[in-house]
Amino acid sequence: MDLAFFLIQLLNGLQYGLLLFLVASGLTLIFGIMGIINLAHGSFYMIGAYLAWSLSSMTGSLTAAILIAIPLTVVLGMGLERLLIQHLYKRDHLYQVLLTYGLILVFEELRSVIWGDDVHGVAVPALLSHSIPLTENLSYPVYRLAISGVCLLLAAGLYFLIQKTRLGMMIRAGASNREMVQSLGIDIKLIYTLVFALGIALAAFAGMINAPLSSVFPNMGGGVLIICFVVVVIGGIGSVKGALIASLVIGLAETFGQVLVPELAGMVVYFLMAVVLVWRPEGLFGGRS
Amino acid sequence: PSGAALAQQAKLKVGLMLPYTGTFAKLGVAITNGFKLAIEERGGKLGGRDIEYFTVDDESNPAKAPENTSKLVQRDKVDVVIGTVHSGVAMGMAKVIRESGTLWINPNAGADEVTGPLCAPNIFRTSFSNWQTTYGLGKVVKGKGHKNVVFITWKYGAGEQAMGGFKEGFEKEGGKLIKELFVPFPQVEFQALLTEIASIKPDAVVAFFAGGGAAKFLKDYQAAGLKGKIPLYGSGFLTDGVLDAVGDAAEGIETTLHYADGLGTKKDDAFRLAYAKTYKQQPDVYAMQGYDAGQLLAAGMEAVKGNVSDKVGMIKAMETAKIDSPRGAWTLSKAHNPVQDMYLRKVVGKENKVQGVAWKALADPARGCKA
Amino acid sequence: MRSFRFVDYLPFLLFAALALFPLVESTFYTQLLTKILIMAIFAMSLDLLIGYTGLVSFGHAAYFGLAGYALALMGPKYEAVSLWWSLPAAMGICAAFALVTGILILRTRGIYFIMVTLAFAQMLYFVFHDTKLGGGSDGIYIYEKPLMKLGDAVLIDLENLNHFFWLVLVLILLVYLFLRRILQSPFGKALVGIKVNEHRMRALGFPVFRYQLASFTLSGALAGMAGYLAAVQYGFVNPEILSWHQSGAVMMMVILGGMGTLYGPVIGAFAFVLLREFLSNDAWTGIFAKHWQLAMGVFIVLVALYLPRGLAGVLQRFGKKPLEEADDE
Amino acid sequence: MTEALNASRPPASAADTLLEAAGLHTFYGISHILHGVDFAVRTGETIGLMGRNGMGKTTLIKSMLGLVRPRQGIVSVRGVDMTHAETHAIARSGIAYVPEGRGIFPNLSVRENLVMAARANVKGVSEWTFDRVIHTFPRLGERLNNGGAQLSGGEQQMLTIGRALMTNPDLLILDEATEGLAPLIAREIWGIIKAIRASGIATIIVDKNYAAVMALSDRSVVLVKGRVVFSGESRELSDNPDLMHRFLGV
Amino acid sequence: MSEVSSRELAGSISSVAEVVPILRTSGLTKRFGGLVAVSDVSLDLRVGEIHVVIGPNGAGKSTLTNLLSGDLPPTSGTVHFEGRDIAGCSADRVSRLGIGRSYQKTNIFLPFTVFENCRLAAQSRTQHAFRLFHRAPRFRDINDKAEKAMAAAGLSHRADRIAQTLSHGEQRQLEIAMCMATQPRVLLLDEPLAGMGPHESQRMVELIKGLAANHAIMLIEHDMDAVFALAHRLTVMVNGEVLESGAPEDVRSSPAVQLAYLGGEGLLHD
Ligand SMILES: Nc1ncnc2c1ncn2[C@@H]1O[C@H](COP(=O)(O)OP(=O)(O)OP(=O)(O)O)[C@@H](O)[C@H]1O
Ligand SMILES: Nc1ncnc2c1ncn2[C@@H]1O[C@H](COP(=O)(O)OP(=O)(O)OP(=O)(O)O)[C@@H](O)[C@H]1O
Ligand SMILES: [Mg+2]
Ligand SMILES: [Mg+2]
Repeated sequence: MDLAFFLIQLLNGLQYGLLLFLVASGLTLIFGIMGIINLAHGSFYMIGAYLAWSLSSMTGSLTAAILIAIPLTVVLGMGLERLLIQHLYKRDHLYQVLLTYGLILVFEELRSVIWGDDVHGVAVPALLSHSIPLTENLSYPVYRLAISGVCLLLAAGLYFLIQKTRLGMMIRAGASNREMVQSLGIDIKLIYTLVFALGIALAAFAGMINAPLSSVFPNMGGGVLIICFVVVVIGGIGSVKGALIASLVIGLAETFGQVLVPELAGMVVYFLMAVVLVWRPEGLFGGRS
Repeated sequence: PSGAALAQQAKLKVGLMLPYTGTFAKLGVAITNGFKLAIEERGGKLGGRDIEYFTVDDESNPAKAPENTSKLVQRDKVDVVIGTVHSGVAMGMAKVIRESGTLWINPNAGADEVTGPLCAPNIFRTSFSNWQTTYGLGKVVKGKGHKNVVFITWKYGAGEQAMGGFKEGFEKEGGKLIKELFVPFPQVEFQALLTEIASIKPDAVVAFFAGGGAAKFLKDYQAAGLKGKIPLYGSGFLTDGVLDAVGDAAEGIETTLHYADGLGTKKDDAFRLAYAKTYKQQPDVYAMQGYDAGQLLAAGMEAVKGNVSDKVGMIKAMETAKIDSPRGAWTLSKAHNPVQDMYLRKVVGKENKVQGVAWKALADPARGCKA
Repeated sequence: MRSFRFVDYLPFLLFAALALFPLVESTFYTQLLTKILIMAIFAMSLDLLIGYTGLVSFGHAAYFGLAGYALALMGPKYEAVSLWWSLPAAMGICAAFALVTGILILRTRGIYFIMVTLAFAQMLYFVFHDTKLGGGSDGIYIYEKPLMKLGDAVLIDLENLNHFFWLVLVLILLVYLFLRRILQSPFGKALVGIKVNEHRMRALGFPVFRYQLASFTLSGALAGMAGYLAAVQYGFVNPEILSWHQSGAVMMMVILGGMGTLYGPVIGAFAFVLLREFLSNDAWTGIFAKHWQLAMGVFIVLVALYLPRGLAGVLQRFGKKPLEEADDE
Repeated sequence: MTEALNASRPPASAADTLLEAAGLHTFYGISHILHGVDFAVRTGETIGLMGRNGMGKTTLIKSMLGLVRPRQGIVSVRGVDMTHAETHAIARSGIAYVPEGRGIFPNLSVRENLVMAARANVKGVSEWTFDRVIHTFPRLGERLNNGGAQLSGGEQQMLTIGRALMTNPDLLILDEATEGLAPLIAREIWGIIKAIRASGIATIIVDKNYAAVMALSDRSVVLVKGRVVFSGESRELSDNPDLMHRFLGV
Repeated sequence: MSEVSSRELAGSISSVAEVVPILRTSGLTKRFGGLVAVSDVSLDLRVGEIHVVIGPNGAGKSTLTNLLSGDLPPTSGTVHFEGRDIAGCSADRVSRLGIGRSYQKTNIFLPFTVFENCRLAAQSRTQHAFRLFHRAPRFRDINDKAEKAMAAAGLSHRADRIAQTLSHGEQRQLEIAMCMATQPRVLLLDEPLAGMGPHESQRMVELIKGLAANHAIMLIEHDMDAVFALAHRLTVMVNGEVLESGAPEDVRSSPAVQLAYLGGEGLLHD
């Protein structure tokens, strides 16, 4: 492997890692910070992608589609939290697992009824549709780089929100003792509704801006679900920084895994997770208590 | 009334075991549509008997395949099973079908084994074997003057078989498969391997992907700047059903398959028209395969005049039938896989335009078939 | 005074009723029932972990599938193996695998535990999916079903669906009684204590790790029994039987049915399989059959919302006592 | 000293009732805990709530805060019916709660525990600030970046009190606030309570140190098995060893 | 096996203690990052003696308990129990050796009944653990121990209550009962009286007094009345270090202790 090749693979790995973070960001919030196990995360990712496709074919612009879709997903998230999730906070976490598993089936079927089972493509916005040549026959799509930028912004934003703002503190406090937060005069119910909706919107947003790269197809959420959990858990629950680093690590591992040990490529991520957790049972940056 | 007459009055029980939910739902629907179209064209009857359908959604889940198959075979006691899309599911079906002896027409799943080691008198296929879809491609790619080629696919049975077929065909012509690249199934992150391709600089790349993965691959190939620099070929599934999704990323790519757009034969035109009229959408290769499954069943039923209990007679008739298919006429090999022309197609706009025949009457070698 | 509790005797009533089933029903339903019972064994084994030891395994299919593959690879290809040794051997392999992986996995807790179990299962999945060891992604056939012989006489012919059904029925009863007994023993009480407050158990002097490992291993072995039977039933195994979907499905059965009750997971297995059967059968639900997932999803959501103890909670209304003490005195 | 404390407070009039509970009946499942409890705190008043273990003190407090829903009875804040209001709304009207057994957020640092609770009082005034709390509990200042779970028991207790003060309450409810505090610190807490009292903030004190409670409070309320058996001036109670023995077992 | 200095002997004159300490630490130290929570602590516990440890909040008392009980491994130093070094042993090992503890922050099985809580505790002492096929409630010996522990802590009337539904003070009593049910020879009690009313405290003081006869007890308490009613020996910790150790009267009058801990004790007490 020569140096240029190695560097490009490094870039690939980092870029893929950022993409993973993008997809996992919503889960970081809902699962990592609020402590709700949301198996339907992938479904919201899929919904985002389908919204991006159907709205951009209506409006002719991905940007417009995203601007319309985000409020829609926020409303969807709020509705779900108020209607369903809210009733489970006091119960065993596993009922969240059950409920969100049910939601996967519901959303998948609704998707089929509303949008059908076809594979669709979404055009990259013209502004970002060119590539930067790297070697004589390889170039790098600008859109991918742009997404990486968005990911970094998101990561910084999330980190700031969770670690530095009072809202972030309230959310984290709510995950450990809701009653106490309420007794301090904080409407944790409302906050949780909003933050859950934000998490959903993030998942959907990931689906939207990823749609031009990944295409839009049935069950696309199922594939990302597990990897998102892996990211959040390897990083350490509750840590945005951990999630970011974990996604980069996984991105690199997968990239180099495919190139260096192609026979074992499928296993690499899980092997990595097993090693990390056996070595550090609380994830890379997890566990303050 | 005699037993045969009684049998004549009863409906023919047809079991459809296809994916109706999940990734392959659309394929399942297309096959069902095609199949039913073939029956409708015969007045809704086969060999004088009405049809009663039994459907099972196999969810493309191989783990449930034996159970789902036995639903049709044992619960519903169907006379014939039509299915399925996913090769792994087909493997599970084969197990049950071979034990029960029920007639099975496979309208898609290309696992070589089905008409190889697992072949049986009651097992038929109207689609292709994975080997078939790429074997002829070897000659094509060599014919274009490419000597050193890279093959890329998912690491799973179908991918490996398609690669095997290509390798055999290509190396027979004197080409060299210099690298086999595998992406874990069903992952769709190709960037690392595209980079590797760029650094290997082969004369050409051959790919075997389908559905959402194919769409993503084509787009990534273009975005990485490889398109136009290193020619891309593939089995037809690479560009089937995804052209809407990929924009111009597939433009000009050549593939081989047993079907194509713009064949222009009378039969094909008629089929397309009828299908479009009935279902308000264009047929695809899957619909065509379903349609042929109907035709093959019809051939058998007519030969025995609806008396399915004459299994031997029916199988005989089906084995020797010459199917007038939209893809062009085909017959069955000894292992009950179509002996068919493989077309060379090229993506032009939103169509897989036929360029010619890559291989005339290609027969699967049916390795391991002892029947 | 010992009051009559419906729930106590229900399993035995059911057992009797089920034993007669093959005599009145067609082969398919016998087969379906067999499959449900096998899943029920699988689910019970998981309940030992989730419901009683507080270890939520999201990779339990690993042990289920491993036993299937063990059977497929154990015997000569075209000769029947003896059930007498192959079943214990398969379970033994699973137990050993659970023991070894358990030592590593049990370092973690909570959600991390969930994910490491998943990781180990996925690694096993890819071993079978990506290598030719067990036929790769296409799977592998078991051409001859195992034989259960005593001397030269065939005791149970597993090719006979009814015999197989009865075998499974007896096994599930044994597993149920076995687990029930264990859970009422001091060992079982300690497991529940660990589930509730691991830290305190340790301070009280319980070697928590050993208890957990014992439970994990036992659970793995029982999952192996189920996996072995599943492989026998259809004579076919492929990597999907140890995929996370399978792990997820059995977990849903446990939660849906009601954790920590043993019979809850059995109910869950019945509900999960039968409901899907019913909803997706167009003979019953007509054009809605195509959208069975929707109805199934809504059902699951409703159970999660309104039945705080799963389906078993409905039954428990008949037996007056709450979860924790339901099984003693 | 006790004399002086009591003498300095004129009896408050019924009009400025801050928090009032009337005829509360509270159940946990089928067990009937509170049997028609009447209870009121006036602006600026300090009340000692006493009773042996398990008599319903905490339950009464929780019932008034909406953390447990009474089955019967009315809770009002400043004359406004809040029986069915949400806990946070009740708290917002100027009530801060230091629960028994603490209730710090273990996953937040000391600083965050304090900062997240900061709020001005109903009039928009912030008398208690982060700095003032740290000044009051210097020990916390040394541990600002510790996680809540990494504090000693007493430090956790200080943190909970400090956090309650950060909300600038008009009524501070202290349920066993001195539990686990070293005598020196406990004395400081009593001192703070005295200061709080002097600044016009009303307090409800539940504590096992009956002597201190009675010395510091204007009125005492004693619960026995969910019923108010005594309600009146603290001195009345402390001067009557017989009552003390009957109700409190001392 | 261990030399007993004359000073130590002198210190325990007031007690009925055996001469040989059952548990002794030397140079015990625990660091959390930069913070030295317990610093070079050497003390011993004798059967028949109540050794009270007091000190300001955050002095390291609970951490010391955690080191002795195996909840935390020490950074350095030794803990000798009956002559063998148990520093760094796991908590369950230590417990089985006969060192029982209660927690400052209530640590019980909330969804179980009071009886079941105590039964589990008693069970930990038996050899029945892996006898899988016997119903747990049939073990008489265990039940008896559990009953006794409940009675001692004054909780018998609550035997069938779910622990979660107990009041705070009752939960504190249960905490002690569970510790007792494991029948330890060394008792490490971390603020057992916290949360108990005067009445209940009184009973607990009697209980602890009674236990002293055949147990070695380390007691951490902030309730000075109880401390001086119980202590045979008093150790004052400040900032992780032992400030003073000796007979209660001597320690009480030490100016350093007055300043660091007691202050003008009793100001509000009377
Ligand atoms: N969650 C609950 N469920 C059922 N019963 C409860 C619950 N919480 C408390 N109880 C019971 O209610 C009664 C009153 O409890 P409460 O906590 O109000 O007492 P308390 O006066 O605060 O006692 P303490 O001084 O011990 O804190 C007790 O008998 C207790 O057992
Ligand atoms: N896990 C930890 N990480 C960091 N610091 C800790 C940890 N646990 C305790 N500390 C610190 O160590 C010091 C000693 O704590 P410890 O709990 O032993 O005090 P204590 O003497 O029991 O006090 P109290 O009387 O208040 O219970 C405290 O300052 C505390 O903040
Ligand atoms: Mg209380
Ligand atoms: Mg302490």
